[in-house]
Amino acid sequence: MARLSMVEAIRDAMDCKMAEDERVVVFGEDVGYFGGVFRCTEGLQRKYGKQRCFDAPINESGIVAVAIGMGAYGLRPVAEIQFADYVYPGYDQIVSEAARLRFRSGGEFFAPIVIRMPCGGGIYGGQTHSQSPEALFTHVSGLKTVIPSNPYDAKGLLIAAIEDDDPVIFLEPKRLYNGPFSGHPEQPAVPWAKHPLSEVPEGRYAVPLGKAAVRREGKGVTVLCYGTMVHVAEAAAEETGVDAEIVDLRSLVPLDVDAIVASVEKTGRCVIVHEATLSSGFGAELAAQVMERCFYALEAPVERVAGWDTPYPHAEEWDYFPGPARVGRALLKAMEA
Amino acid sequence: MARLSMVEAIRDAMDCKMAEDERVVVFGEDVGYFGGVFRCTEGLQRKYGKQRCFDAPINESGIVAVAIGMGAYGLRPVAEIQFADYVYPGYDQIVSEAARLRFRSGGEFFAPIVIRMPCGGGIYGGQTHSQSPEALFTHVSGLKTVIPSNPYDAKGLLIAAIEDDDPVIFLEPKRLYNGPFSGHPEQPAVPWAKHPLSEVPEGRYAVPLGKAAVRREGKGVTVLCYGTMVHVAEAAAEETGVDAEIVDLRSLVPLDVDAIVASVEKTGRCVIVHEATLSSGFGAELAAQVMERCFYALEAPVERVAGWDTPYPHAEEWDYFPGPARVGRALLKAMEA
Amino acid sequence: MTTRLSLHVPEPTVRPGGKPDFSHVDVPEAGEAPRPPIDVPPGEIRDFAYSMIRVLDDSGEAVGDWAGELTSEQLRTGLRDMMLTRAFDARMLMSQRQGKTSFYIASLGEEAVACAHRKALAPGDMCFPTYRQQGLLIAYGWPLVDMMNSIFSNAKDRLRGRQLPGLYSAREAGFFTVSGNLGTQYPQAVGWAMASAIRGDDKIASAWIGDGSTAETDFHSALVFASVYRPPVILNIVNNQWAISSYQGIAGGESAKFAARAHGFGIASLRVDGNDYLAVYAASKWAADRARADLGPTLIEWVTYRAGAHSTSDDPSKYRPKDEQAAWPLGDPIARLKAHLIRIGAWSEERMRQMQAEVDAEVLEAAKQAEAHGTLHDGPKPSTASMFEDVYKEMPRHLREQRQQLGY
Amino acid sequence: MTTRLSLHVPEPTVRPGGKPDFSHVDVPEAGEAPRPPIDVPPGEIRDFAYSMIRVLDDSGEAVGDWAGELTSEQLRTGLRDMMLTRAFDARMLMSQRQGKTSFYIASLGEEAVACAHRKALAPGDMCFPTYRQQGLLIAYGWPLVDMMNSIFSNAKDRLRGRQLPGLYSAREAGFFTVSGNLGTQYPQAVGWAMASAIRGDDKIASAWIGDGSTAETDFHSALVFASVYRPPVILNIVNNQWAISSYQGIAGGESAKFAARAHGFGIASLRVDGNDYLAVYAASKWAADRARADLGPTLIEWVTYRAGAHSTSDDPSKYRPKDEQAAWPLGDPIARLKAHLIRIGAWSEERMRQMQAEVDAEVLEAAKQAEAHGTLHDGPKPSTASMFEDVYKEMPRHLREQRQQLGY
Ligand SMILES: Cc1ncc(C[n+]2csc(CCOP(=O)(O)OP(=O)(O)O)c2C)c(N)n1
Ligand SMILES: Cc1ncc(C[n+]2csc(CCOP(=O)(O)OP(=O)(O)O)c2C)c(N)n1
Ligand SMILES: [Mg+2]
Ligand SMILES: [Mg+2]
Repeated sequence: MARLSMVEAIRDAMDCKMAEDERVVVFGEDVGYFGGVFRCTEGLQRKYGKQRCFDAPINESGIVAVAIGMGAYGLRPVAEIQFADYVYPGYDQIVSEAARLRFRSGGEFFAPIVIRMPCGGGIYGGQTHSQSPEALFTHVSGLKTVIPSNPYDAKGLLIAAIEDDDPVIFLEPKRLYNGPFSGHPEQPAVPWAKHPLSEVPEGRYAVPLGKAAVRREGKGVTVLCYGTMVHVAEAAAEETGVDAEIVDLRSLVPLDVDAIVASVEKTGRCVIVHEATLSSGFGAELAAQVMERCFYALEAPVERVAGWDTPYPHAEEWDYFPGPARVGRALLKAMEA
Repeated sequence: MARLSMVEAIRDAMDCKMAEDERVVVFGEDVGYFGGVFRCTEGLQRKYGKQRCFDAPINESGIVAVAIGMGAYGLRPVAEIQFADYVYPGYDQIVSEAARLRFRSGGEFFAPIVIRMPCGGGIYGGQTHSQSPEALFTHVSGLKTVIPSNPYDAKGLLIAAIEDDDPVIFLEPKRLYNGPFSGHPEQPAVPWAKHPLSEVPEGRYAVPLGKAAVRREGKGVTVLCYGTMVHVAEAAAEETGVDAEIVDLRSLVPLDVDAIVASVEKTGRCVIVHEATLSSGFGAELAAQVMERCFYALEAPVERVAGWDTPYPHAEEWDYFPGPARVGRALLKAMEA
Repeated sequence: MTTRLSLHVPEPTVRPGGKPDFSHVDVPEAGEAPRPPIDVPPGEIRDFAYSMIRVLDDSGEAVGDWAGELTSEQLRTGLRDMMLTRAFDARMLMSQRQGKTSFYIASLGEEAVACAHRKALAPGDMCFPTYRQQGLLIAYGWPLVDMMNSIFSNAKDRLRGRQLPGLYSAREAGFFTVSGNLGTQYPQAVGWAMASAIRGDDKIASAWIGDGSTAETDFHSALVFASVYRPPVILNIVNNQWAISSYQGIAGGESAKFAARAHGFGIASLRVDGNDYLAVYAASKWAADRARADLGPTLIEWVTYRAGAHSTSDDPSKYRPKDEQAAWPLGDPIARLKAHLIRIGAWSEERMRQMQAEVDAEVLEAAKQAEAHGTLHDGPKPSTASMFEDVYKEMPRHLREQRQQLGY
Repeated sequence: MTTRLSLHVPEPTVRPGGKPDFSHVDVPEAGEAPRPPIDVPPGEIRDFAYSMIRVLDDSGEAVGDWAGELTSEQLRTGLRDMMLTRAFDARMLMSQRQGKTSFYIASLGEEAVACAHRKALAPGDMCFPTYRQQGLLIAYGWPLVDMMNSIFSNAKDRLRGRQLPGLYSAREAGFFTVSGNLGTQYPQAVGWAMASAIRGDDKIASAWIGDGSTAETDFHSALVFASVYRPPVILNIVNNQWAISSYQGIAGGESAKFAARAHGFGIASLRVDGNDYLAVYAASKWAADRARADLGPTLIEWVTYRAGAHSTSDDPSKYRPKDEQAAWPLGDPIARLKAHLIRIGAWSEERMRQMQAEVDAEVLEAAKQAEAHGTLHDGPKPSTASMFEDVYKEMPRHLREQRQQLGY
């Protein structure tokens, strides 16, 4: 099986769907001739022509809006927002339109669109190339929100998202594009090729939306995480020796409640990790649900480890980033309680 | 003391600040000559002239943007968004700009602006005149988010917001504009005049941001709520006979953690109520914090009562609205657990 | 020497109590505007944005290059469509006052724009309307009772009580689900037209926006994407002079014509007498022909006047003189078409009275049928459980749980 | 007969490997454009958007109505500003390659726009720049070392390591905190100007945006509010032909001139040779005078060419011919001003060499000083605890708690 980086896996997913479904079109800022600032769409315009893969004006709101119109027409648009930090101008179109079309038209119109966007920090991108805005989507009824942590999932989830009839927000942790990242910037970068989950089958396969994956089994404490934090949590478990069960949620909406409940009922402890700002982050929803569903199984308060409630700073990147040290402390604290 | 409705109290706050501070300007769609679709700015243009109270183009993004520019210049703009449901086009300006100006400029520039907007349902406004988007602001570092439940607070909080040097999102539960509302649409509407909190002092006073108020003391269960839900919770406590302590948060960011902890440690039980959609709502953050801070005091899982995870429907308004019956059931459930 | 700066805040010429004054509205003679070929380069017709295409003159005659598009039979149908729309609006306003629904928005005085435009479109074309284009549905021949079911949010409402009255959806009739958010659908229409172009189809889109809403940022998105990709879309601006309480000057109409917004994008643009059924049809047809011939987008500013209140929540006497409509220089679209038909000998006062009775009866009959299926507070309703449907294609677990909590 | 529709996707005339071709760029003769009085009604100068104001002709002579604004002393200062900007950029590009910072954006080839514009502004005026207007700060005389401190995110960085390199803030210098989000500040500048007007002050604002970013919706907001309230603002569009990999046609520039965007708003508009220091100054002055005389906003399209990469993350040889800059018909701003100064006898090759050495030394000295305070990965840094400051005016409890958790 081929070993792909996350960028290649994402490209492969689009390639695969464009080849088998004429309705799939791909566009966004710099995605056409150039192939995207992260190279995710490289070669697609050459292969499928300018009518199916093209550059868009720098107008995120318009990008989402025309995707909605195309989706309602019957196409399967995959739109790229260059950085998740730049999705806000398109937020109204996502929240007021894409998410509601089906509901308000009684099913007559809907928006089968995928909005891809690189998210997260770790590349010295400063406050406008580092954000993780997932909670701003999980609060909106009618949207699905997905975030892969490895090439295998990235391809399978993106294919599932393109095939899905609902609007899907597809967040791509940019720090994982070219290799897994355990949160140790001082260590040399590792390429994906050395990671088992870079084995990506050729052709179509789907990873269903709404199914979590247990990345590491354990009995001591459940770690709920996604994206880059899966690798950070793995490192923290390794480094602390805590017998952590690491659950990679993969899809935030719909959420795999069964997997969460099963793990927390087993361990009785829970640590939630995300890179986004703590307050009202998706970790709050997870904490609330764990409390509601597993209250009597809990032996310690649910811990949240997250980005601080500040904009993402440039130079203090590694003080902001919730790395293995902070996650490790939370694991130990949860075990002590 | 004068008895004012919430509309009058809000108007009085702006009037008062415009009179004493030349830098205060008020604008928004239909707020000038006409005085606002809910009449909150009636008479201000006549009194202070077109240069200080004026109509704005229908462009929420522009409204926020020019408010930021004015605020940076040194004015104290109070901008109205006609309905909270229409704030999303202005979301980028709020999140990427107003909230970050001070941080990114090292304090050189900041946006001392207030963005007022009617929120919540109960008026058959359908999905675009009923939303409660507070959680979309509480997740954003740099913003303050405030929501009054009565005329006294509305005036005092709005004055505090205008005097505040940070951007403040000021949510006004529109169902409370002209009277308290316990969530019983079948009962005749009650005017504010009969409610003690409609007694509003003349002139300037402030209700500080970040201080909750206990609306009803009780020993059985703590109810965390705000806006319209304060009145609904009062009705539910009355109707079920549960000895509930009702905490009106008033300000979500900054949050009065001490008041919350004090009450939950006393009662050992907690029900959170908001009108906004459940998933990733502000209730999740409250639940997570209660869990983190009061875990060992909790005798029952924290319950959340909220709007369903659907758009706000028109005809099914009262099935969507979390009324006293649903809140009452949660109170009883919390007491039983 | 320094000037003291001051903020310019546009103000309408008159306010309540004042004498209506439209002397600032330039009304060119009917028939004056030439009719360019559909492949004219947009840059060559820039002056059209500063003038106005008019066909019906004051005497009721149809004159000039844009005349002669419609038979008297078609014109009589047009008259009937407009009268039916007006009767429908009147009845629904009454229903709202009777508490049968929560809210209503009429199109009084603007009926020609939607009714005549619809006739220039083909099956499969898609309109992205605002809440004031009920005329599109009515001129299409969509069942009034279906519209009313939705207004009453009753058991037969295809939208299952979810939408505010007037926010219809009728895919079959080329009528996109109306948003309560202003402007959002304008760029969606461009996307729809782009999809048609990508697929090599022959369908066109028709986007709608009000004068006030041209200020919204979505207006810009639509023009940018239309300018870049040149898809088959008609960009309609209904300039009815007012938003809610603010007049078109607050949207920039004091400084320039809305039609001229297209020029900065190289988009062809027309400005048209929107109360002239013949002019609306002819200009719409021209734009539709251009679009279908792959000649790209056309923007059209329809100049009209909102004769009624903004909605049932509004009282226009608070911000404009009560009798302003009577002074409006472009008159009333129904009266003007009627006069034309009479002048060409294709109509009479007597037939007019008959038709009025006919449309009133048709509306009454539809209302009866619809009311039998329930009104907002009375009679059959959509099922409450349906509130959880259509949020997603398949109901996810959390919504199933919530539906159960509600007892379904 | 039906046409099969197709999506038009604009494409630059050449791609890598092709021969640079700017034959589609119309370059009018210098001196041709008249200079209207500042109170000219915007509608009377619409043709300015379709032409180009140029002062320096091919022989280096300053000609026409827009010439004669600056003394040779001022021109020499201008030359130095541009050379200093270019030297600064070169050094910072090198520093980035050396790992002293994460990222850099140069303004190579566009120096005249910012440097000359700054000279037309007065103290107290406020610029709302993009990341490519470092020339504004340099022409103002702002300390290079302060700029470098921020590029290196070092201990003396007034922005405390929070911002990407190049996103300066310098209130004193009339330089608003630069956003990483494109377009957002364009309407903020309008708001700032509105505030000045509301207060009856005499300050003006200058808003900046790139050709690619005119597509953003904030561009529209700025024009709408500027059109309605007529505040004292200059709306600059720097058309350097490219966004990142997409050329200006993807922003609508294939169908129309960006300067014409103003016409739909009744805003006065100029299109100017942005590589001509004299033209940039004269047009900026004209717009500033209008603004200060309460005559309202002016939009200016500066026609220039981004000679370097978009940023240090970019490789332009992937999407355009390597030697395109040499073919750019408006030349290089430094070379042109130098030629002019030599032609009028106010400069020489020798003095040029001296000045080059001078500015290089100045930059080197500043870099030394700045580096002594640290660079991104070496030496002194801003305090980590400061990350929690300035989120709010006063640190709220939850941030105090978080700071403690981090150990401060
Ligand atoms: C985004 C948004 N902002 C504000 C509103 C409130 N609103 C509803 S209609 C209206 C006026 C619209 O005026 P115009 O575009 O001229 O359309 P008209 O009603 O005249 O047909 C306003 C401000 C809204 N529905 N959506
Ligand atoms: C809202 C937003 N979208 C996208 C980007 C990514 N981006 C940064 S610069 C750039 C190109 C801008 O081109 P232009 O406006 O022409 O300015 P120039 O770089 O040529 O000066 C893009 C797409 C961004 N910074 N902000
Ligand atoms: Mg209107
Ligand atoms: Mg550019």
